[in-house]
Amino acid sequence: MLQPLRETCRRLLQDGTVQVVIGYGQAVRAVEPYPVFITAPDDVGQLVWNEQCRTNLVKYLLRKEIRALGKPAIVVKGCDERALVVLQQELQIDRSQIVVIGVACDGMDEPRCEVCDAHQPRFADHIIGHATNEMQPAERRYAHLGEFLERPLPDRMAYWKAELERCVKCYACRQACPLCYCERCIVEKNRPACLDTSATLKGNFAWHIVRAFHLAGRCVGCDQCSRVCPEGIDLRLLNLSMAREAEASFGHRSGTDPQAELVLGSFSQQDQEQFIR
Amino acid sequence: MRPMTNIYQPDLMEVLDVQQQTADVKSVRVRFRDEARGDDFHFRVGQFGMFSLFGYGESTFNICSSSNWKDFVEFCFRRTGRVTEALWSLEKNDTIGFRGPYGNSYPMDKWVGKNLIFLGGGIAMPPLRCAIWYALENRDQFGDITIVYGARRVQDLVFRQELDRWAEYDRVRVVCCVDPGGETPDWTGEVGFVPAVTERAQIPAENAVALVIGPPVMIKFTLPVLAKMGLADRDIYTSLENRMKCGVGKCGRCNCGPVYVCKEGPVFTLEQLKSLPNDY
Amino acid sequence: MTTPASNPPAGEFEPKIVAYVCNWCTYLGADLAGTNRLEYPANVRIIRLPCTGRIDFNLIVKAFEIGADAVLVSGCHPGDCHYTSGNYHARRRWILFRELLATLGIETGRVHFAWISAAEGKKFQQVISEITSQTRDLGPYRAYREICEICEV
Amino acid sequence: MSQIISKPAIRRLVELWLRQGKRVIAPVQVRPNLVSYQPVRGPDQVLLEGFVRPLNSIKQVVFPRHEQLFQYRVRGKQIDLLPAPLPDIERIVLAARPCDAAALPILDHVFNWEFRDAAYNRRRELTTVVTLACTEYDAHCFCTSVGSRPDDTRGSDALLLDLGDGTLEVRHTTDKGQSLFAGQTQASTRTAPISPGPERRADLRRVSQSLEQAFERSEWAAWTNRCLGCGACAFGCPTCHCFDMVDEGGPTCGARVRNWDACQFGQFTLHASGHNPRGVQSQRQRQRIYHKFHVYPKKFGELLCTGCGNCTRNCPVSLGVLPVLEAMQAEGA
Repeated sequence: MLQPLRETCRRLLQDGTVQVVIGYGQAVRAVEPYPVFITAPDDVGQLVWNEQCRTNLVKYLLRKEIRALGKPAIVVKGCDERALVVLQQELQIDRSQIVVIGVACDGMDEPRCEVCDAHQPRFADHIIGHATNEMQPAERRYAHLGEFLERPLPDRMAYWKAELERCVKCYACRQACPLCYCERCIVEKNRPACLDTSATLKGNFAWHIVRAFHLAGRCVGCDQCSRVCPEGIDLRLLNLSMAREAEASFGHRSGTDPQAELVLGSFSQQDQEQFIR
Repeated sequence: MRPMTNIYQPDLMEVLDVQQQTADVKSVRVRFRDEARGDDFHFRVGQFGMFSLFGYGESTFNICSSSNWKDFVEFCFRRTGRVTEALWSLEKNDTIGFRGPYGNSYPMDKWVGKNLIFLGGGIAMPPLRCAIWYALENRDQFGDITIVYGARRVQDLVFRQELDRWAEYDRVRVVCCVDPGGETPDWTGEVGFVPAVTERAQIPAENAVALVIGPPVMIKFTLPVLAKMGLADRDIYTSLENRMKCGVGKCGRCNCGPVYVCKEGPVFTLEQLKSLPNDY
Repeated sequence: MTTPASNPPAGEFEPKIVAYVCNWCTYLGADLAGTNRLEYPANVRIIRLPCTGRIDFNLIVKAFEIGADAVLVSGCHPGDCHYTSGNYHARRRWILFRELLATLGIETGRVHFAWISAAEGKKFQQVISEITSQTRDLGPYRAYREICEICEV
Repeated sequence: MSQIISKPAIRRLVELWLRQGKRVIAPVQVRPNLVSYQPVRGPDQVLLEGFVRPLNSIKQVVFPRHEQLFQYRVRGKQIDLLPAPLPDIERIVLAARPCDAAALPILDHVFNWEFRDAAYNRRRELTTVVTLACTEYDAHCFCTSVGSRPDDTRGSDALLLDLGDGTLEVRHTTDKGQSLFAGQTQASTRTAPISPGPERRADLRRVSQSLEQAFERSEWAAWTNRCLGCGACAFGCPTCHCFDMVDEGGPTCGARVRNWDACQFGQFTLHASGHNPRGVQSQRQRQRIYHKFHVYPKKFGELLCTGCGNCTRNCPVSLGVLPVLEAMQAEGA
């Protein structure tokens, strides 16, 4: 896997197709692979590929520091790739100006990998390796949420109070999310100040409601937010709740179909409304 | 060391007067609600304060009145953000919060016997004004005074009435300018940018110090003019405007290279500025 | 707004209900209830917004933050939106938002949605009465209020 | 002669402290891969072994992430300010890592620099810090590179060292530590072995000199461009202390509060005019390095870093001060 990956990247850099490759590098096994930005063909040796390459690199396509490096090629897994699809639907990237190198993935030793149905990239320009995508029934894909929702309502509230009590509002969840791209986040707007910026329970609930809901029908389940949270808060549950509903109510799975309409950018007159008086 | 009190809690000040200077600039005169506090309040020109409106927050402004004036202080702001927008609706008798004075000041003692050159652009008039009034009120201590002040348009000039009053003082020259296109039919001042106008004005640089405050672009182009005139870096002063929160050297926001602008600034000579990283 | 005919005994819990209503239908419906002298509980605080499509989910959270015991969001019936489709978009948002609230353990029974037209003064009266009595049964929304208490440091 | 105490005895002490109404903050296993300093509810929560270091720091005990500075009440033209009461609950930090405790005397400088921060100082007085010397390290630990070591006693009132058989050696360093354990320890002839600590990777006390020349280096972008601009490094850091002050509440009542802030946030230095002196991430990373290894030592004579490695440990992309400084040194700066 690694050799073809490096070779593809070398070729893309050598023939000038791209100016930078966004991929994974790693200093030592004890430290997780981190993003590297390769600009010289001879540096492709820095690229690595292993079962620790969990980070979703798509965020870097939006960062101005990386955009300044020129036309990019990006290394993605089948799951990361879904974020690219959403960015394309939301007109945040010009797909023709990005070379996508998809790497087949057998799983990164994370819970979500057990229910993954995107081992093999589908929309990449170059695909390295081969893996099989197996259909996963929705109950399995949302099993984590299903288990959580077996708890009665007050227990859920108690759970989130204990979890969000630890949130320090470092905003790693936002900064690492490939779909959080607002120039100025709503928490940073102060005219008027809509949310408390304080990392109190009140401010934290408000923040996490906003963060999650601004991803409603958009989140592709890459779990970057949960993965990067220094306080280990399981933000995935919040994202899953809306993804499950979007799939159940609107048949929409974010990032699986570039032609699909955005869930909250569209509507149907038939949308369910039992809960409305 | 100072006694331990809540260094973040402001004193209450009463609004005595609000003057609208331009379409988006106002100046406000305030005095301490607590008379005793007002009595021991002293500051030096060039220092700043943290002015606040409760429910909206604090903002940093230079105290633009002269330190010779007792019983009140003045500050001036442009309507740009959350706090200044709220301050915009201040009326007489309203109450605001004030902490200060903070920061260093213009070395007026060191300038005794010197010719003074004040150069400013736009909203930078207030931090010059305190020093100008101070110099005029101690007129015999200083030599010739030249004031070059420019704004984009005539209606953007701040403290415009005072410019005329200053010109009436002995050995004071006021050169006022507006950017090309910003003049009105009755405009009698210069037309041009501050650096070019300064150069044209042929201000004698001998035994002079200059205080230059304005937008970064004005400062950038004015400094070479001053150098050409023969002013040394240590005789050119400016006041930095880094974003601040605490004002007392704690919150880390205004840190620029080896200095905290709120404590070791905001006033720096060009010589000092050149030793700072370009991070302001 | 008129006071309910039968005031509850003093000291009994009086729910605070925030109603975010659209300018074109529900607000006029509320107005009609008033001009027709239809009495409904005084527990509701009406906040008028241009369209249900404008009713940001943050407003619902904000209402709980400032001590609401229940929230009503109400606007034009499907097909009647003054801006053509604001209410359809809103409906989609609420479908997903209710799931998020449920996952967070926030009582979705305290967040109500309704379509009330300008002609439905009677319905407005009924909805407000229902919500008030339901909320009275639920009791004060202590759980969210506890979240908003500033912990001692 | 040394003083020793058994781990069960320590736990009994925790119970006693809690009964006395004191707040006990200690490493707690929050979930399988997460150890964090938390206020404990019972003695069994306290971790006394089997962890490298918590992912947060003890600075929260003296400098909480959120605090009210004062409250305001507005009635017409009448405004009343109600000062926040000074803290008065005694706190005991148990089993803190030396790299956490060492941060407290470092923070004392800035919080007492001419203007003394009353709430900070009060919390400092109310806090007793009991450290636990390290015996294990991970790839991110670098205390030995900043001149510290696994049994550093700076900032701690008493140091515990694991004797390996369920007992701990107790070394008092202050009267506070002495009185905390008075009558609770037994004399012994045994002393704990001291671990040499993580391998020394650089002498960061000297890095200030190279930074003197490195500000304008064009490679800052290359060294730091994977930074995502979150505050995980700053908030997990025992020494980072930047904060924000905002008013929360309405126009009639509310409070001015102080919240942790981080220099990596794009808004941190943004002027109302739109001008931002540190508009790109590499400038913000550079600022963090300079503040810790150049500005603070110049001003207060100490590095603003204890080598805990939390910045890299918490970083979504394994950045942090050491990787940046190593990249810099690798390129001869």
